[in-house]
Amino acid sequence: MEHLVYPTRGLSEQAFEKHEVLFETWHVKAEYAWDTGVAIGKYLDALKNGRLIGRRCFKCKRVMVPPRMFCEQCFRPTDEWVYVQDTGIVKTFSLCYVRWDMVRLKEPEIPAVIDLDGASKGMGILHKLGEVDPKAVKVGMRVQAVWKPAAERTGSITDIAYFKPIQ
Amino acid sequence: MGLRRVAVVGAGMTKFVRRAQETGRELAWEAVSKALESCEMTLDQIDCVVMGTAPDAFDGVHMKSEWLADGAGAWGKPYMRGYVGGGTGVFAPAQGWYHVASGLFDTCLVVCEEKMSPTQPHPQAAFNSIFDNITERPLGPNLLWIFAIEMNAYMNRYGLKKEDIALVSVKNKRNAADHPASLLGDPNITVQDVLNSEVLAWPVQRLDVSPVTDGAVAIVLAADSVARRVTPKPIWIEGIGWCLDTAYWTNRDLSYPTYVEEAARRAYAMAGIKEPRKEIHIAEPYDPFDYKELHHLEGLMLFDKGQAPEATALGITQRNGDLPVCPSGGLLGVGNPIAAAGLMKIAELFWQLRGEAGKRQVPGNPRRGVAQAWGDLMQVGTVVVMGK
Amino acid sequence: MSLLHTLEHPTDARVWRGNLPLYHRYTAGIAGEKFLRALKDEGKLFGAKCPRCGYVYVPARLYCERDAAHLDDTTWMPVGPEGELVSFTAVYVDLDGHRLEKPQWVGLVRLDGASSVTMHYLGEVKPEALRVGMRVRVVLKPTNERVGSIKDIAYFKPI
Amino acid sequence: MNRTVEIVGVGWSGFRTISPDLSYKEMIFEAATRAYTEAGIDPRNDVQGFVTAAEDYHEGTSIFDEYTPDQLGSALRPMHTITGDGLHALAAAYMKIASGLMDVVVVEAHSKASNILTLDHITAFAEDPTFERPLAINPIALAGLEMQMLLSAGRFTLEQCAQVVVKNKNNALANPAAAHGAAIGRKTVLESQVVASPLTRLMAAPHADGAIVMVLADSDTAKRLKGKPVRIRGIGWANDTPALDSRDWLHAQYARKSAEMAYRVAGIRHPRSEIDFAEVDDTFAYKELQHLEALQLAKPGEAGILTAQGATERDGELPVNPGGGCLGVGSLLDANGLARVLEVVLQLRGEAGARQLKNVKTGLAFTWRGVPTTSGAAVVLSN
Repeated sequence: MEHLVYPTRGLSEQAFEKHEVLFETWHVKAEYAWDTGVAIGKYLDALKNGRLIGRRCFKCKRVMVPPRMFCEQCFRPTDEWVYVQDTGIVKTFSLCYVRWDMVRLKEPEIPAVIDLDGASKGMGILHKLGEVDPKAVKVGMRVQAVWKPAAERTGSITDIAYFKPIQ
Repeated sequence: MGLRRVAVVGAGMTKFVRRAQETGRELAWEAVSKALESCEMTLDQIDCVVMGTAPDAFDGVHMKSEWLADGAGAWGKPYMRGYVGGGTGVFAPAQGWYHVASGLFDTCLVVCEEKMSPTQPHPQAAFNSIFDNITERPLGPNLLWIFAIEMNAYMNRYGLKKEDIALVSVKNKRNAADHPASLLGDPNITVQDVLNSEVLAWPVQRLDVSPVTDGAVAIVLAADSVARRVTPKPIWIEGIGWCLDTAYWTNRDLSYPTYVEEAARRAYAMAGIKEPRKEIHIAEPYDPFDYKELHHLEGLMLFDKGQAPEATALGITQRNGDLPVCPSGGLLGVGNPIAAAGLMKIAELFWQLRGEAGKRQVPGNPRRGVAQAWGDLMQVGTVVVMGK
Repeated sequence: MSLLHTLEHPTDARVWRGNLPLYHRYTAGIAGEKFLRALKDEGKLFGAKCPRCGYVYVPARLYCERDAAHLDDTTWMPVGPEGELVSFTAVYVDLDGHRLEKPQWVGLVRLDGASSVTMHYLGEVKPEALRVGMRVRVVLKPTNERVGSIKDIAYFKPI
Repeated sequence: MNRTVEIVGVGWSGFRTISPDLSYKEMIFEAATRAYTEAGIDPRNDVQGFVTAAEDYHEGTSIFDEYTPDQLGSALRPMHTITGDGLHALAAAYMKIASGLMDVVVVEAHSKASNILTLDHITAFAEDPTFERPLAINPIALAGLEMQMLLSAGRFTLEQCAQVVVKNKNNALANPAAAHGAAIGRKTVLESQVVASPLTRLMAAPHADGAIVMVLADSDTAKRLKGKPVRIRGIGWANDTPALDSRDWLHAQYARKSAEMAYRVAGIRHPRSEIDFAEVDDTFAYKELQHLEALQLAKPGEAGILTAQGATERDGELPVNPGGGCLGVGSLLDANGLARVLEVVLQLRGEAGARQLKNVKTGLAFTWRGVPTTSGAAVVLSN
């Protein structure tokens, strides 16, 4: 099958830096104002007030975080708002030494999936850990949200600065 | 009331390279011209075209399947792009299957293209915007986060060590040394090399990961009657299946890919496979990260949960083992131009089952293989069973 | 309405602002590289004529979209520099949607020898004299300003 | 195996110029709830496959496929995206059923056009990055160029284009779901600002938000379901080239070939006499005329005359866009094709209210993906 592989031309990064090859650069302007809708709008409002809110489905009894106006398992509208705690356990995590654009970090970011107390089992959210030695992070560790001061909160997932270990 | 039989009758591909000089449209044409050459068909014998390509953010063109259409051979033809993120490359032949099986078409050209190198500041940056726009993206997430998080969940569940997993990277990069399109084949790589490589997002290290790649692959599908005229060795698409789980990925158990199992169950049922471990002779599971091959082998029910690492250690998944896995060299070795990498696995099964894989040929006259891809937010499985 | 709780006041509605923070770097391709180098270095425009169907593509391409034939170097041929105006428009909005004070004139030109057309700016335009079918000529930027881009063509002007 | 496929349920949310009260998920859930209720199905148990039509840059999310399942009830089910028009997604669903692989398939498409702050930039991002996009021209220029070419070729007049706008916006007044109905005359259209000569602002469709969900089933299964089935007699889709340089600017080949395929599958030989009415892409007013000719519903040069004579009005011999089209409903981006199909379905079921056509048995829906594409799809439906 060797003859069925086209001899495609590979380039080095240098070929671009030294302009040995022609290229165009384009910065696309792709800007959005997304309607948050009912569920996520309420979630953001709660965050601004220093609280985490979920939604309960009366049929499967789950308390879901992030909240949603429909139950994706039962396919029906969800029924009521439920505040959940800002404590929980680390379900899984990583120690990430690169930023989203692959710039190297000296100290790792510690993204984790955190199962929140008061939500149904397995209902985790994505956030970051802080005030912790990266080597000490363990699956199953108990953590609590560290909130930004009320005046700095804007109604965003980043109103929680990070989660830190607790006893 | 049987389903119409559909075969793969031709395949071709570009070399997989880190930065192609070719435009995406040219890459698509290169693969198409080789696929047509492989079965001595001309473009006017093609009834319709299916495109598979992952985020527009890579090639840097909105509605990029439209832009790729002429290179893909779609001028004046019915043309459609299916999209399930990283799972696209194995979904595309399934999409081609239903084009032909519907009775609307007798032949279908399936093309998968990916040019990741245009994305700046780094191709990985395209993955920031795969996360939920409101509840996750403000945290500055990157793709490695979820892989690392999932890998950690898998290791933690079964008490696995990095060494157990690095064996996959070593096997695949060694296998790829025999692939003429390969970007990262290395006949001499060792487990120690993997363990010594740069830590990106623990537990993920540099050599656990497949490389950023540009490339394209094309295959030709034909209905039974046409296939037998085109080639004495058609390879049949015996089963297809795909399954997409909830977007709320943090609400799921990440240690086992249930969506892959669901997709596999559908594909096996369609292929009449009752005992996959006995009836499948080659597997090309999706291996963008080394642990993923293990994860997927379990999802494909080819090994019990948590048992794929041991099978790997025992050499069962080597090319000359009981169940050769990724004899192509996989994404880890040949390269990972997302959608094209998935279709490369289909092309590999085509060549293996026809006995045309050259130095990579699996011994023992294999009769049936399975290819699988994965994508989205730890979320979608796509499975194709092929046989002769 | 299918939800059991809805917004009750317009002030309850929220939006979240965001963007896709990427930029891209595009190679011109195998054929594009050669086409743009000839434009930049020699001031020449090249097409490629398909040996199977005879269609002449401008800019020259690597392949024929109609039959997938390879258009190798032997298929390349010079086209232009004059041609026929196939269509034209005066555009009054920029990409931000802002109204332009003076319109931007854009034309489609079939260069002599080409089957295809080329979209580019029109310059030195007397709007009332523009008509489909009129002859136009390519105006290139001066050699020292050319960088190997389609914008090395300054515009087409009526003759 | 070629089974007959029917549309057994439709549901929609919208269409509105803005929709700040609902997220896209909530909007889709609303449309899905209506479609499922109408068909009498439970998506968690009665549906084998799901398809969404969406484009990443319209959503502002890479790999938008991730976010498609939950609001449709398709989590952990065979679901995928078609990055095309909703009518392409309908074709994908059709094939899955026709092949015998699945019995019931759900199709969804939506628009949150109001959420895109830089839509022209994004449309320009679809152009070739080497030879087209660097000119940084607003892509509406492509419509201006095409319209000028057709005008110069004597295919229609400016007045006739304006009449398309008048008709479609007037039709939209009788459609409670349409966002852009208006009672205006040709003069208003012709005197609105020129955006890309000869195209004026009112000749280009404004946008709208909304979601559409349809349930498809094979004819045996359809008999067991609650909905009022409408039969898909033929479906077709096609591309010309993406290149601005080598496309056929005059003849909308994508429309001609889409229709040829749809008619072939439907066994239609004389479209003009066998099709009772049509919902045809009118993203730009002249496009309705160009498309009608490419779809063989009018002879070359005839569409404008028919329009001027009133033949394409609701009470004419060939009603076109009785629901208001893109000009009256609003362009729904990737959902445009399903909006056309929706109107055909409602008309064939006799549920089009004040705009109901009389004695219609067969309708055509045709969609185009807009500039800079040459991608279209057509479907022939009968009751």
